[in-house]
Amino acid sequence: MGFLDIKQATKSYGAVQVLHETDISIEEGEFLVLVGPSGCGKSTLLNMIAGLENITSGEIAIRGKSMNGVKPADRNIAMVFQSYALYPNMTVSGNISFGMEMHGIEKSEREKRISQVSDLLQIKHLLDRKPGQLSGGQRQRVAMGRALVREPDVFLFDEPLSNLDAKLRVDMRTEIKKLHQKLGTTIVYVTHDQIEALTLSTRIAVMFGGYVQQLGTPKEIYDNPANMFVAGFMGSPSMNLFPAKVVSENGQSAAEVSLANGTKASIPFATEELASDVGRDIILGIRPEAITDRDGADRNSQAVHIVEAPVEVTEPAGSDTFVVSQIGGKDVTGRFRADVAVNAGDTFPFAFNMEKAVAFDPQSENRIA
Amino acid sequence: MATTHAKSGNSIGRIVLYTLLVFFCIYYLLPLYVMLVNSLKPLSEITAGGMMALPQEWTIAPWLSAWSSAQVGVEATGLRPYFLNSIIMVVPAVALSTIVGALNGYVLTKWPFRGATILFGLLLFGCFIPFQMVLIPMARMLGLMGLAGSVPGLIFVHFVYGIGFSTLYFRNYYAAFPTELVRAAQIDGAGFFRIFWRILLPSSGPIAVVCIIWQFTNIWNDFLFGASFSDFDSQPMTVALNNLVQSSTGVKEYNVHFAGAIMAALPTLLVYIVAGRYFVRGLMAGSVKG
Amino acid sequence: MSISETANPQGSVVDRLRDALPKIVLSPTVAIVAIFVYGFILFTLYLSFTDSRILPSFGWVGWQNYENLFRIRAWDTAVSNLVIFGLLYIIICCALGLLLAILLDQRIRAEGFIRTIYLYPMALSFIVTGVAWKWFLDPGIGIEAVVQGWGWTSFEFDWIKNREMAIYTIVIAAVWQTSGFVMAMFLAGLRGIDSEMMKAAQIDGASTFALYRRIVIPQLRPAFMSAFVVLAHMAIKSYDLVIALTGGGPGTATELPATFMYSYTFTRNQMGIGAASAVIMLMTIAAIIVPYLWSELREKK
Amino acid sequence: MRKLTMMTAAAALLAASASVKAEDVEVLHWWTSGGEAAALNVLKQDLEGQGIGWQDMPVAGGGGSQAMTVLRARVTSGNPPTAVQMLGFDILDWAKEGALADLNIQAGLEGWDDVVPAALQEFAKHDGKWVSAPVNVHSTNWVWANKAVLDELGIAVPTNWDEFVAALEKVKASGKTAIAHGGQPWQDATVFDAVAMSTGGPDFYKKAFIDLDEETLGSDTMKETFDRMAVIRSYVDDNFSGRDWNLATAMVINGDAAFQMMGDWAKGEFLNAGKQPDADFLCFRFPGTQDQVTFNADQFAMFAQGSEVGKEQAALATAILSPSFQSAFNVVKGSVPARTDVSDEAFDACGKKGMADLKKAADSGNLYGSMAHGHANPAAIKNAMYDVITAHFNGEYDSETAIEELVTAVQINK
Repeated sequence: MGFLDIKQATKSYGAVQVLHETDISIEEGEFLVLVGPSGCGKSTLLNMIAGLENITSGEIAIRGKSMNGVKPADRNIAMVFQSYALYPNMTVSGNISFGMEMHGIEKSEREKRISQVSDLLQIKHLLDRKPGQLSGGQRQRVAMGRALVREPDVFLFDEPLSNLDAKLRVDMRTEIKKLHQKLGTTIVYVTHDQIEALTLSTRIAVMFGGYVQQLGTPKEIYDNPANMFVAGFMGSPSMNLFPAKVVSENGQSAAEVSLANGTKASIPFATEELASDVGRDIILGIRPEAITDRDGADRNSQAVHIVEAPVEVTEPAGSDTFVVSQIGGKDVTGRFRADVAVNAGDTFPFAFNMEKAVAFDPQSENRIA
Repeated sequence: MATTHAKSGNSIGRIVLYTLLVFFCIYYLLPLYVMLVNSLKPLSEITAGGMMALPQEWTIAPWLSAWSSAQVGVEATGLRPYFLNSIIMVVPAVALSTIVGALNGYVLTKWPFRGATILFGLLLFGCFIPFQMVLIPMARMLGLMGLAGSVPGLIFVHFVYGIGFSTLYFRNYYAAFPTELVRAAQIDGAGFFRIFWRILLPSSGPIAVVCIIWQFTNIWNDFLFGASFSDFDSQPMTVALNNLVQSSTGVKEYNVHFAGAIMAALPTLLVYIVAGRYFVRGLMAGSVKG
Repeated sequence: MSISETANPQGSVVDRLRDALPKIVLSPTVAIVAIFVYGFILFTLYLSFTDSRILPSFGWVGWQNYENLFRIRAWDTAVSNLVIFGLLYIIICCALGLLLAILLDQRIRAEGFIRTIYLYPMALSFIVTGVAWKWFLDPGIGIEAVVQGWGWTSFEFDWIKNREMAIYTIVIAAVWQTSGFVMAMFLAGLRGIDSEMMKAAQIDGASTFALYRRIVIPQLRPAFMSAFVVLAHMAIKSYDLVIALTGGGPGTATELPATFMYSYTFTRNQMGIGAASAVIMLMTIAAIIVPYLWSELREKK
Repeated sequence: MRKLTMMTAAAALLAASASVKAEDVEVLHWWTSGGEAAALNVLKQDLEGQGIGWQDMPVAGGGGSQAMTVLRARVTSGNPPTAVQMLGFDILDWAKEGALADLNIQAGLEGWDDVVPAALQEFAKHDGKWVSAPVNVHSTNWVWANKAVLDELGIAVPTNWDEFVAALEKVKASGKTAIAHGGQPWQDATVFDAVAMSTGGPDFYKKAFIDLDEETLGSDTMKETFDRMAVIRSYVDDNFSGRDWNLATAMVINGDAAFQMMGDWAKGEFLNAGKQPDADFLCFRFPGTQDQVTFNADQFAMFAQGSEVGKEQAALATAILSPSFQSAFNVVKGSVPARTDVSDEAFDACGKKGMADLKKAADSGNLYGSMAHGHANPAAIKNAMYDVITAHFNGEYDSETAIEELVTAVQINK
């Protein structure tokens, strides 16, 4: 039993099931990110943990205690909302102390805690202002302060950074991470931004269509996506997914792909997991950073293979140059060193690091190797 | 702002604009002008004709008469005693219907349940019921409740038929109020009423103004309920004004009638003038967003 | 979001009360509306099938009241008047309200002052303004006499005395009362429109006219809808207005269903027929309002 | 109907004991003009002299119809006023509901049966019981004329229809308005009453409006009546619609018009304008109705508070019928006393004439309830007749259509 246990939890609105049997368990101090596109059920799940939505069936427990039917205020949780949900009619300190006031905490204690939290978040000078007078970043801090001051068992974050501009978002992301490391509290964090998910979390639940597609550490999710959805959703630029056929070449199983110039190329797999599947159509998944120019290839890899492929577009991005070629009718992006001399229209050697390649079944879309 | 495109450079356009605005001002002010001017004339000037003319001889006697000595019943009391009757009826009725409307709007938007929308529709349809129709059954109900011919009875009636619109106003306003705030307050441990009182109500100023103006105007100006459900000692202003204006025989003292009419309308006028500038803001904040 | 439904079989009574609180708060309203609106409607429906005259009576007479109702010419007049009056009133109020709102929206001086002038008639009941209006419209002492006094002797404005035209004078006075309110609604709608969109349209080269017609007015739909509800409500309930201005005359030329219902129920001691007319009136209202409510409320779900 | 009445009466009993102190009277009426209120004040002081408080509940408007609406609400809510000003058939309707108190004891003591004209008693008694106390008799078939205008044009008081038309023609030729009239249904009907009486005589009048005989209503005489209404319309100025009666009276007072057909309450307007009867203005019966009086009478009905009439109600009824009040009130109001034995000393010329006419008509069986004022048939029929008369007067119907519609109106509302 973990610190936060979600057991077979479902949610239906009438006949429509928006969250299917979900099992998640995390330990104290973990940072769980629920990530997925909008409508995947992640916010619903968060609201269920908060007690803002009832559970249709199953159970949610914190510290081993079932939370079903316990009202939000009694779950010892705190939540930071997307819009921050600061009470517009109260000052910053009023906002921060409201929850404590509701829980009957004495005034002196409230003031002490407000002082601590405002020090921690550097918002001391804002305490007497109204939310309307604050900038986006300041509101964000106040919203966190309001959550922190409650000293809850679990922090819930509902897309807290999505209303900030890009720069601030990165700064606040770092700040949240620091805060988590410093305080060691348990956090459940909802976002649709996979980078936030990867950077912040100790555990990620990728959700889609009301199902948890995969639950794992950021590395597991990134390297070994359970299915094509997870593979495509996590990582930026996202994983290249293109059709291939398992063939046997020189006694070694390989992926045969068709190139834009009409020729076929076969790339040997790093393992023999698919040796018995010769002739099978698969979807090959390989991240851009595993497709490089010859010199940029991972020197530790045992399975780098060169494919001469026509270059369609090059996208210099400063530190790297993204090079796109059509393979199996799909755009496949490789991440080349910035100073590689490659132009659109060239046929150029692409180095595939097959140790990083994964294969999916085209029908079930699940990973098979 | 929609105003940004208006160029103030086009002077012919501005002249046309202001001419139109002034023209409409005249259209709206004329009846009041006629009433005011004629309330300050002696009766002989009125009967001599020239309703648009300014008084040749200014007098405030009609106002004094309407206030304290005009005949509205057996006693020549003027409208004075009825003013208080109206106030003690209107204030609680407006307050009640506004508060309940606010609570209803709060429940319907922030604590919705199955059928809430249909319920709201049914509530709204109630706004359209003709008051003449409810007179007799309402009288019966008031009798059964022991509220017949009393101020609480009148307050109750106005409250009942005020709920529809006040709920409409607050519901539309609260629909635009961020639900996340309510959720945040729940997590903070605030209960149903506390959330309403501490979170929603302090932000309800604009719509409350709209609702209060609406209710105040309607209730203050009501005659039918006021006449039918009051008692000899609780007749509101409108009934007295009606008695003043509609007297069956005898000389019609038009100047006193006009003075009385303006007097009876003063509280509502005052509400519009004082709260009018919040009115558009209030409408903007909610009720026209639909 | 429906905490209220959080099923909790183990919950204490207090908890369950707490969960039911929103419904408890709403229940008085529900009860009141059930009795004082729908109960009364049913009661009226029942009365319309009885021989009630001076007071409610419970002798069943079937459809007789309805048959009589449709034999009464004044009822036809009342219904057709409501159509004329209702349509003109709503259309003119909306048009004038919109025009005034647009005029006021041109960054003019003393906006607040002018707005109050446009708005104030809403504050007055026709018990108050009725006499003034009657005078105005009276050709002997009103506008006609004044304009003729200015030397335009052929000027005629005797609509209130003219059977064909009297209903239009009712429209004039009604528009006077409510158009300012409609203006306020539209003004609020205008102020709510995103200014960036206005800028974009200007950069696209839209003239002021095109700007309003193509960009602004279509976005005022919610304001139109709210105005429609308020105006329809006013049109149907117009009673004071007619009584104060014409008393239904000349003849029965300005009879409206509301005045008809009142006079049959109370003045003429024909409560059964009065109830029948109320039922027809309610059904008409329902036919207009219910589809509207339906579309508006369903959309928002 | 009975059940509800019982309920109502029981509720009334309950509420009456609760809300009004036993010794006070709450009086619902629509007399709010200065003169009327002064007249009522006589009554009020009389009662206060006996230790009975007066709680005033005035609701003006629509010739009492507003007050009747309020009454309906008050009775339905079980909180009826003690006494209510009422007219004609309303009294009988309420009496049928069993809502009114029996005043027979007072009537017997004071001998009302002997002093109140029989035609009036029909509206004050139900089932042989007195249920209301008549205050006055208004006669409605008066013509008011500006004497100066008549003298100037050499017009004598007309005594029949043809003379009247000739007189009207003379006035019209002089450029003045012949008839001052206010186009409101009840005013149209007031004229119609007189014209019908003049055209068809009392029997016709009774058959048509009191007995509601459909043949009479559809007869040629009725058509003739409507034709004469059209003639009268041609002598009315074009601006008549909706005009209040007192404004029409003012036209006569100011000499802009020669005649007005109106009840005796118009006299107050002349007197208020400082005019003298016979010197400045004339009052005479509508030509052709010199012997008849059509009337309406204001009465006060007492609402039942149980088996017996309340002490204060009895006192009020007695006070109303007392000769001193009858005289004092009617001098002010312009009407004549409901008792025919009151001294005419305090009355002016028109008042004296009215009292004499009333007594004569009552004695000779020429006193008829006015259709226009709800003393010939019930409100439903009266108003339906208004509709037809007004529609015809405004040119909506021709005379042929009018008599057809009149018959239909009676059929529907009978």
